[in-house]
Amino acid sequence: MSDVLSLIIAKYNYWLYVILMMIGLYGMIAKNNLIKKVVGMNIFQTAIILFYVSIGYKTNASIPIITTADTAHGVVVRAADYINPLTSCLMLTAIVVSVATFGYAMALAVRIYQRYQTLEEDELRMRLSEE
Amino acid sequence: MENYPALIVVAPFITGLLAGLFVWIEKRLSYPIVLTGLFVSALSAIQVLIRVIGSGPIQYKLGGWSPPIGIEYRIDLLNAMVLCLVSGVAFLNLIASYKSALKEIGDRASSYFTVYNLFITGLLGVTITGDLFNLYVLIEITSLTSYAQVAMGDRDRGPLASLNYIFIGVIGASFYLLGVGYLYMYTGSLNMADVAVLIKGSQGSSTVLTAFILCILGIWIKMALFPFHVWLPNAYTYSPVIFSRVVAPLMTKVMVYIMIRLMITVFGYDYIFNTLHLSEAVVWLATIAVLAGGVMALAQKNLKKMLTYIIVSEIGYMVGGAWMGNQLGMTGAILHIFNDALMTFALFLAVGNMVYRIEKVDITDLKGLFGKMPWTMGGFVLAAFSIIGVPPTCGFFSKWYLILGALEKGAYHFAAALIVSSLICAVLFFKVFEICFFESGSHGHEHSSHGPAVIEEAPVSMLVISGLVSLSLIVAGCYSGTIVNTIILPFLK
Amino acid sequence: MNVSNNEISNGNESSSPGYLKSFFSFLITFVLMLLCWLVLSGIFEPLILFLAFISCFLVAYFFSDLLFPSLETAYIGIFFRFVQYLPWLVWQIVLANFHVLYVTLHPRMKDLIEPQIITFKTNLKSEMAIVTLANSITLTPGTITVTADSDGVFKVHAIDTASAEGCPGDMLEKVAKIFGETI
Amino acid sequence: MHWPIDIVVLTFVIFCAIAALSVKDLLATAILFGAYSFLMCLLWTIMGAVDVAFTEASVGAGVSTVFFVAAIFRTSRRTKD
Amino acid sequence: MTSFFLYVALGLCLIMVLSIYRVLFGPTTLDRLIGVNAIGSKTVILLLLIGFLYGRVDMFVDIALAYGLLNFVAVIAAARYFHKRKGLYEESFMD
Amino acid sequence: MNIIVIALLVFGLFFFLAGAIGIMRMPDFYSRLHPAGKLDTLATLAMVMGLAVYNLNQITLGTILISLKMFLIVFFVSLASPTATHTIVDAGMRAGLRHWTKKKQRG
Amino acid sequence: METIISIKPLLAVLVSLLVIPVLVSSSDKPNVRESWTFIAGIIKFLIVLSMLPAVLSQKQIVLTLFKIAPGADIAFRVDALGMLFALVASSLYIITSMYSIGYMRGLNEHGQTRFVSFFALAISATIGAAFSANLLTLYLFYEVLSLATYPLVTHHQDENSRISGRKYLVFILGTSIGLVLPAMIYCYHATGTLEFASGGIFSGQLSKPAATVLLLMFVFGFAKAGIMPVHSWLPAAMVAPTPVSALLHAVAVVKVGAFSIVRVITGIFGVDFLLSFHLGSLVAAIASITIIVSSCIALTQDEFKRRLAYSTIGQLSYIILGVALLSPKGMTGGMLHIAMHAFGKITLFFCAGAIFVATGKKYISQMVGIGKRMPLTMIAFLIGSMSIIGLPPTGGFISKWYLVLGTLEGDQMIMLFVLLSSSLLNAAYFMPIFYKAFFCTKEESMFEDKIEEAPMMCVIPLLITALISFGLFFFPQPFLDLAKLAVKGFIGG
Amino acid sequence: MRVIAFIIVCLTGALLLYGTTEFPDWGDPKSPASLHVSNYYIEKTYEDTHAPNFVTAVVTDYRGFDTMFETAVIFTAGLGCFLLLRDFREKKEHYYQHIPTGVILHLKDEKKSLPVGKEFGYMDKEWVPPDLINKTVCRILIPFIQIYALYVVAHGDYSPGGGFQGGVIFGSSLILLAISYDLKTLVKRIKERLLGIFAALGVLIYAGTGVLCLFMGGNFLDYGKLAPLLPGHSDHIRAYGMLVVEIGVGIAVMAVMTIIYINIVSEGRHDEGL
Repeated sequence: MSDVLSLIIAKYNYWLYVILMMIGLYGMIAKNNLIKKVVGMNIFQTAIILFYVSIGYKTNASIPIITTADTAHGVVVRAADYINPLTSCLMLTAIVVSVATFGYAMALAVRIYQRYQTLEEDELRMRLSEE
Repeated sequence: MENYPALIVVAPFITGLLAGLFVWIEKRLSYPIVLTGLFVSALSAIQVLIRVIGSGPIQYKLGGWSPPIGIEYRIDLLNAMVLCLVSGVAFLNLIASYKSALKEIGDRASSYFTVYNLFITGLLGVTITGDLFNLYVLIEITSLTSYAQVAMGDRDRGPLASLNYIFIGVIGASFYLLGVGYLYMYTGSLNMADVAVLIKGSQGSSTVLTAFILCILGIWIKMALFPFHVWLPNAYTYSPVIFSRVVAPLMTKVMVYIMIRLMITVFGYDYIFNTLHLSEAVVWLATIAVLAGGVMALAQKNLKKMLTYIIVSEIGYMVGGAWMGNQLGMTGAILHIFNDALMTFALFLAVGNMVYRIEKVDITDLKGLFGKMPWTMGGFVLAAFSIIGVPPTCGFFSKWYLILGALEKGAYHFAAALIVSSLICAVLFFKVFEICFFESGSHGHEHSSHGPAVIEEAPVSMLVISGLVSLSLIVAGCYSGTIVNTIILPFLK
Repeated sequence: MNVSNNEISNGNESSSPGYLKSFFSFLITFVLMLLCWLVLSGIFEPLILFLAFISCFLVAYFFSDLLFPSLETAYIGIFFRFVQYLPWLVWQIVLANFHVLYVTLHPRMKDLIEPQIITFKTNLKSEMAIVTLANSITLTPGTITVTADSDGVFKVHAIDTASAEGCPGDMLEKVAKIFGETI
Repeated sequence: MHWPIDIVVLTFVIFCAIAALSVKDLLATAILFGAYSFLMCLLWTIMGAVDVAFTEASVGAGVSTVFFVAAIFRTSRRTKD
Repeated sequence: MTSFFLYVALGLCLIMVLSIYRVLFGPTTLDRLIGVNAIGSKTVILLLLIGFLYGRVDMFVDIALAYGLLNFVAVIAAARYFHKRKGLYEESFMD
Repeated sequence: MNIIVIALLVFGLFFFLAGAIGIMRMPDFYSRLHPAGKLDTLATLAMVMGLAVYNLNQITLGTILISLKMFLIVFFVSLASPTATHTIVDAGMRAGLRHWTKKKQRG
Repeated sequence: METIISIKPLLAVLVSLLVIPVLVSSSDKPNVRESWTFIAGIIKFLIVLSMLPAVLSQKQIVLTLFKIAPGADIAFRVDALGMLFALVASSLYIITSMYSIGYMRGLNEHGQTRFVSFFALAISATIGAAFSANLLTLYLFYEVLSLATYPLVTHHQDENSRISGRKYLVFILGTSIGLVLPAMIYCYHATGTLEFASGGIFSGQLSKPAATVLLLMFVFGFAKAGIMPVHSWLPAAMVAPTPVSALLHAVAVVKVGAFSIVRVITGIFGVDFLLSFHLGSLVAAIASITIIVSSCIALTQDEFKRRLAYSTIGQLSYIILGVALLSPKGMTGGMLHIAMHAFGKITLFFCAGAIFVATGKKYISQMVGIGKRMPLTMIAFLIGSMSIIGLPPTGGFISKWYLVLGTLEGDQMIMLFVLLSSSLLNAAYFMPIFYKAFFCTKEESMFEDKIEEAPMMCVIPLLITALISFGLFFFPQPFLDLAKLAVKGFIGG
Repeated sequence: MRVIAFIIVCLTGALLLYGTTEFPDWGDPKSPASLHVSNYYIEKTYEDTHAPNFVTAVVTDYRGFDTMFETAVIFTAGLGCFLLLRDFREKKEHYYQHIPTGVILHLKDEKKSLPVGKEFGYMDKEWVPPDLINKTVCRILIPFIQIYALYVVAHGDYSPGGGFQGGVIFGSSLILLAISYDLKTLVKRIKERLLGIFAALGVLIYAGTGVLCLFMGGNFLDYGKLAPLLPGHSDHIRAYGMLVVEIGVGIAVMAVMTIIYINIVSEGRHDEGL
């Protein structure tokens, strides 16, 4: 039992990130509504962020901000005490990118709606083929 | 100065932002500022190329941090060539497309130049960087700027094309990011050279395999290799001329460059071809891509769209060459990066000139264009010949290497596909030429109620660049031996 | 009704000249912000303090009219009375919570509750008074303010009859007292 | 030490994601999306990535949802799926 | 004490299930909004608790504060929609 | 000290639970807001207070400031929460959501 | 063999290329334009001529322009065969230009500037092909020539010329890209070089089936030579203005095709190689079938130019047949026939054009009694046709004589029979024209009895070519020497 | 489509799962990801830069180049929204309210306009009476949110947060202003021109710092070379560089978020919103 539990603990994050990514990707491909697709896109991106953050986690380590005790001169900082800062850093960038994309996609949706009065992909396709 | 590598990327970046600032203060300044930036960038790129040819790869540490810790630029011959190409094309295009941008984008043009420069910055950065994650960020800036530019073209179709582009672009970039994540998981590093060292001897690792597949898949999506090409035609067709002129030559080519970089620098030849044995399958895929692109181009009525499908086909060339697994194929692929960029540039310059005068470029609208815009058509014809692969133009020579590579590997299907694709291109372009050559404008007069009655030659600024680039196709073709010997072969060794 | 969209001021006339008023409101905002910053920051290095001054100055300069659209000396009194009012309010809130808790956890909840909307009018004039009352109502027994407009008309949703009848009750008086207004 | 919370929140996140994609009202999607990003933020604090969590908190609550609602405000809530 | 905080945090998570039920299953959009608001207040507490679990609450307070302030913005924005666009879209879930 | 903290936390937890149950049980949107708006606010206050008190077990300038920050959270939450509640109710009214009455239930 | 490095071959190619901008810029001053054409033509001829002594003294003039790949540069080499061809082409260019002035002005054609420009381009390409040192360069100029002649063929820009133009392209481009290119690349792949070497480049590296396929690909690939299944572009291309037809059939296009085949047989495969596999007879068989069939078809044609076209198809195959005999005499005859046929055939075309200019008649059946009206033209016609048939005292006789000797030398009686019978057929389709033109009764005559020749500029050239044809019988020396030298190079070397 | 999507998704998922099989356990401190480069950051950051927050140090210094472009991405998004949606045309219809009587006037002629002042008030098309409670509470909260945002920017290297987060929070305070009052209030208070300048200026501050390093003889973004320009301990110079950069990011993000919001919510007309 404890084996199973430890396996689950060890991999749960990775499994669920895959599931989340699949949900996002499915939403992106299969959904009909453009805004829904954008949501799927965002879920997809968050899944990746989840993946990275999971990589960076260390058990029994602190958040990547140095404690005042460690800032004293001559104290050797032990790497195992702090969570990997690099993944956080990378993901900051990724979040920013996803927000930018999200905002811009929303603006596009507004623009498309202005023009075609619909956001459904099949209706849009119909409108386009009519023209 | 030691800082040429930084200048290549930073000059267009800063000037782009400055232009963005000056839009709100003094609109007229933004264009000269942007132009200066690109000029500086192009000059620096040439400097760097000369230096690299002279004294080998250059390493530039950003922030002064040495590689695995900080981000580095690593410029070798391949980089330097692509850098020159990108900055040169961008600079020329900005001159050539100024009027067209004013016409199409109107009062927004001055803000538009900012986006343009950022786009170029992205492309240059993608080419120059030696860091896997930095590459992702730069891919994203490239993508985001291109989404923005695509949406600015056709007022009706542009936004939709842009949104679809976003979806696929995000999938591509995210796949790449995931791949980088898996690599990071395996190695703990993000620097390309460092990863390459750490990854050695990881033959059976599922993590590395997944990372490899994800990275390559992501890049393929971004470069619009055949099954993933759906976004490309609409995005390029409905974008403004100034953008399609620069994105068509550069975007896919830079992505191919990234693919080659990943293959050679990061994962290594040995891993891909000796451990995974993927060459066969990918070359088949490329074969299909080459043919499919051509066939789909045949079905198009809009000239711009037709050309975009040709780009899809050209991507097949480069991917096939790169995955051939021998030196000749890779030489062909790299040479084709250069040549294809030039010829698509020439082609789109000419098409841009047409669009400037006729607005809609359905093939049937081109009647009698040889008489009305002879110089533009001259450029167009040269570029088309290059695409078809008529000898003195450069398109022939890269095809030459590609076919040789295919023969050496025994991939006769790929060689055949190249030949067939040449024929298809010939059919395509001569279809266009026929219309331009034969149909005199008399039909135009019948329907003179709509459409401009008098079509005349495009403005001189547009023409000169178009003509020069078209002529450079021949020059590049003639000197392709030099390029191969001074840049590509030393690089591959 | 505040239709004139142009400025946020609610039109309260004041005798002191405009620039002085705005200066004081700036100053008070500045001090308030600085206090807030110090609480947040907890770092007393010169650089950070310098930044603190700049930030507070910026916020106070550009947005002081948000916090204090009109500045009156009465505010000091209001402030102290408001502080006195708070303990009572907290007590009321706790009471209200137990009431709602009782209702929520009662097995036959649906018999107990009797949702209804009541309307009443007060003579409160100042915005702050109205808002204070409205939020107090929301926080206390079984009632939520639906709308409150500048004429002092309140629309309240009550969850049961008892709450409805007890509203606004002495809360109104207390609030009126704070802001020195008639009921 | 943090794995129980991690597992629970992660499960919530999955449900929110599914619901956000399948609900037939875009405004509801927006709200679910907001909830999703709250939970994500929580998840990241649990894993110790405070900066990421902070970013997600400010972005998810502050601007993403607002952009979303604004876009729906200018388009429509209707969706077929 | 740390383990107590962990249990409290777990308890909060379990309570959150109920709010999440509201968020997931509506029935109206505004009900979801209530749920989100409720989740928001619980999250603030959870953030602080996690801060104590890490023993670095000084860093987590900032996030909690940001959260408390900004959750409000999101809720207001969503609610504002109904002020301008009247009428509820017929609500149904997963059918 | 710890006892106060535990008491406050349990108290808050209990109220949160009650609020959640209330949100589940109440028949209509308006009545759901009552537990959501009130119980949650109080629970938040209680728990934050509890944590703030716990934080003060070593009294230094740093911990005091952090506790103050927590009080700041309390302040903002108590300001924002009723407003949010009110706005949501208002939205419901404008959206034309009917409120539940016994009559309707009986009929 | 001695080699000289000289820029002359390049100059010869460039002269008419460089003159194009001048032509275009003086497009509104026809006289200036034509004089430039002349000057360029004469300079070109002189340059070619200046290389003659060196070639005759068994030296080679070599110039490497661009290095593309090892063994496949863009390079010029002037040897006897190339010299022979270049002499014919450059001398005839002058005459054709003169003729085209008369013709085009006489008919008031549109787009004369375009016409002369492409004419110049075509002749450049022809000279380039003549001087090319390897297959790559040859292919390059071959393609340029195809593309440059397209606007000439479709000069009228009507529906008719559109169809013919399409046919022209399909055959010429399709075969060159689809057959020659792969064959060439395969050659390069197999041998690593494309240089024309006197003994061929496949020394035992190719099996017989592969060699057969490759040879057939080349023979049919150079479709300009008009070997039978791929000949049908030639009659179709007769819609072009007559100077073009003349250029096409006598000087540039078809001759380049035949020349290329000769080059491939001698320089790539090598006589010994072919002999060892008995592949010569295969080509010879194909050529002889073409000869007979085309001559028979020519008999049935009523349109003057079409009949000439079919005659050309047959005559070209003589050249190939001669070379394919692989005997010294036969090869000499084949090469000589390049020159002899050129002068004869161009006379005939000039005549057809002159008749069209003067009377507007295109069909043979309408030309009864034309001799009375245009005696000079018809006498020239007689000489020309005699040359084609191979009757003394015309140049054609000499080449045919050598051909016959070649068949005898190789003991190939069937070929001999083919040659003789085809000569009879030639006579059968030419003589009736002459007969009808002069020997008819007054009632039968369709023209008034009044001498009314075409414009001087039309008549003089045809007289000159007729005279040359005539004169070549007596002074065949330069061409004969060159041909013999060439053969010596191929076989004796 | 759904079936295809499902197949694609399953394939991708299978691939990703396959890739995870060899992963070290979640939270394993010995995983390669936590050993190679990240250890350097943890152990040496404070020594190198004197910034307690490793993440900020990595973001703005070690990998500052990434962050510069990340800011540019945001900037591009804002500019893209502006270019895409901004509509300078005047609206054809106008709504006014006669304040004394409360009568609403609807003018369809674009040329006519009424003086907005005491008598007439401008109204949105979808006008709702301003919500008093909302307005007042937001009014009080906004300055606090703003000072908090600035605090976050300034303390990027001490505590979580930094330029981006602070910028977003500041931006959302402005958005809150627009939501609780109306869009016009925001647009009047913060001019579009100002936002545009801020957006570009913020990124420029970042890039300009880098260029300044070039002029000081260092590599691009090598803050260590800025020491002669600033007073104070030169070992803190990197932290100062980070701060400057963070401020730039904050300014840009604040402006861009507001631009995006305004343009989306008003379809680029800047007249009325949520």
